[in-house]
Amino acid sequence: MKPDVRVQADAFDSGVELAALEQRGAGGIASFIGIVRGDGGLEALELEHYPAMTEQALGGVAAEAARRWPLLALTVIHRHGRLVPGDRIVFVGAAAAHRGEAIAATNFVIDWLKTDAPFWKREIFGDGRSQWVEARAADDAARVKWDS
Amino acid sequence: MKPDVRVQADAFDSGVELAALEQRGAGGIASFIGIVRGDGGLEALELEHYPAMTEQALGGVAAEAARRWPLLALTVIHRHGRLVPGDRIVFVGAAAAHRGEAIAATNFVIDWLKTDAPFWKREIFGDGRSQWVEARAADDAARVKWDS
Amino acid sequence: MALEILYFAWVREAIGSDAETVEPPDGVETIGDLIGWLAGRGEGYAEALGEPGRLRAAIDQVFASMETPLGEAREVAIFPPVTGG
Amino acid sequence: MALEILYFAWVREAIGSDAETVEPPDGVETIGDLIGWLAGRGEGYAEALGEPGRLRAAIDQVFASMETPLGEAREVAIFPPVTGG
Repeated sequence: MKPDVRVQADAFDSGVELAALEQRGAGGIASFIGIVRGDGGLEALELEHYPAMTEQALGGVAAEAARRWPLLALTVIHRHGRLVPGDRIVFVGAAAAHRGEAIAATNFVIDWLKTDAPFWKREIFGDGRSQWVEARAADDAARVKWDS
Repeated sequence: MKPDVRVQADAFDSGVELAALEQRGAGGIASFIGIVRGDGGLEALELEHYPAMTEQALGGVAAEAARRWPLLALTVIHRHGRLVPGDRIVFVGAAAAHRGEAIAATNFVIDWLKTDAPFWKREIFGDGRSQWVEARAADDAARVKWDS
Repeated sequence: MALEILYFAWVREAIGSDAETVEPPDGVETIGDLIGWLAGRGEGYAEALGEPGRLRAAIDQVFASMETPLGEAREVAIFPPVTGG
Repeated sequence: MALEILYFAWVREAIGSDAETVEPPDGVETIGDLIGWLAGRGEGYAEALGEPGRLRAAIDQVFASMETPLGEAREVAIFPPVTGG
């Protein structure tokens, strides 16, 4: 099983990704989709990344998930560039014989992306303000639990 | 937020269900899809249920999930009747502002369905054998963890 | 008291019926009592209901334990542990 | 040794550049040493690099701590904690 890992500026279609996972003979498919929210007058999110490192880092976590759980398929997509509220940022989907494996692998990858994937978000508001998003301690805690 | 709970013989489309959840202003959408596997020569799965109890039981767990986590949307679909390998049995999807809430609610509902929804599966094999699926202790353990 | 009894899965198959109306005698006060009394009604019943530890039940569409009193129950369902999801 | 340095997010903005090639002097042996030395190069550098506790780094595209020796590093990236996902 080779994970399908993509780092791209282009939009993607969750339904297409899910349908592909459903055709792999799995008993369970878990997925997570992250979407830009328009809270507090947010007009856009700019995602900067470290191209030489990003694909290798995402490929590394996908390979680690495939090592920990017997997966039939794993898809990880992360967008960069300028996104607006309602746009999808990230898709993680895993297919496995049993539900526990698909769910655990999906949660592992999404927790990991928050803390170990070289992306930085800048929020741009309708009133002209702009700020870099700060890392959250809760995300570090979520990530650390997979180390045990 | 009123959960969307359906117990039906008809097939459903995961992509359509996911797309509906994506349009609720959420930051995160988690989903789980259960599919009939063709292991060991399985030809069909017959799902019997207790109609007077099923919708009320599923509605109860959906309401409990909505009480525990601030959800923007929750969809629970469970099929009954005769299904063949590749058919979807169950869909659980949750939309929330933050990923942790969507993921936890989805996992809660799927664990609960395994142990507390009045469905019984009969496996029918290509060689004519047929047997009722036995409940698994692991499912009970997964369910019990939500009681704490 | 007239009680509607429903059977599901292999319990239904062993008994050969998915529902019946019964009038349990005095002394049948709990789900466990009811199952014990029904088990004496014939061969299929004994096969289906002879080991209550393998069974689960609901009173008026709510899960109930073997010790639950029938009370004002109108519908009792008897079935194996569920296997949905 | 010539070292390619990359800056991201507000580190890049404060320094006003996304990359530069430097030749650190003897005694600059770890990521922490490198950041301390770069911080002395001017106002934007001091602002971006003055508090190493707020920074993260990678050597040749692999995360590294402040204590990691530069060794044979060819590319060092300096950036705030990541906020992807």
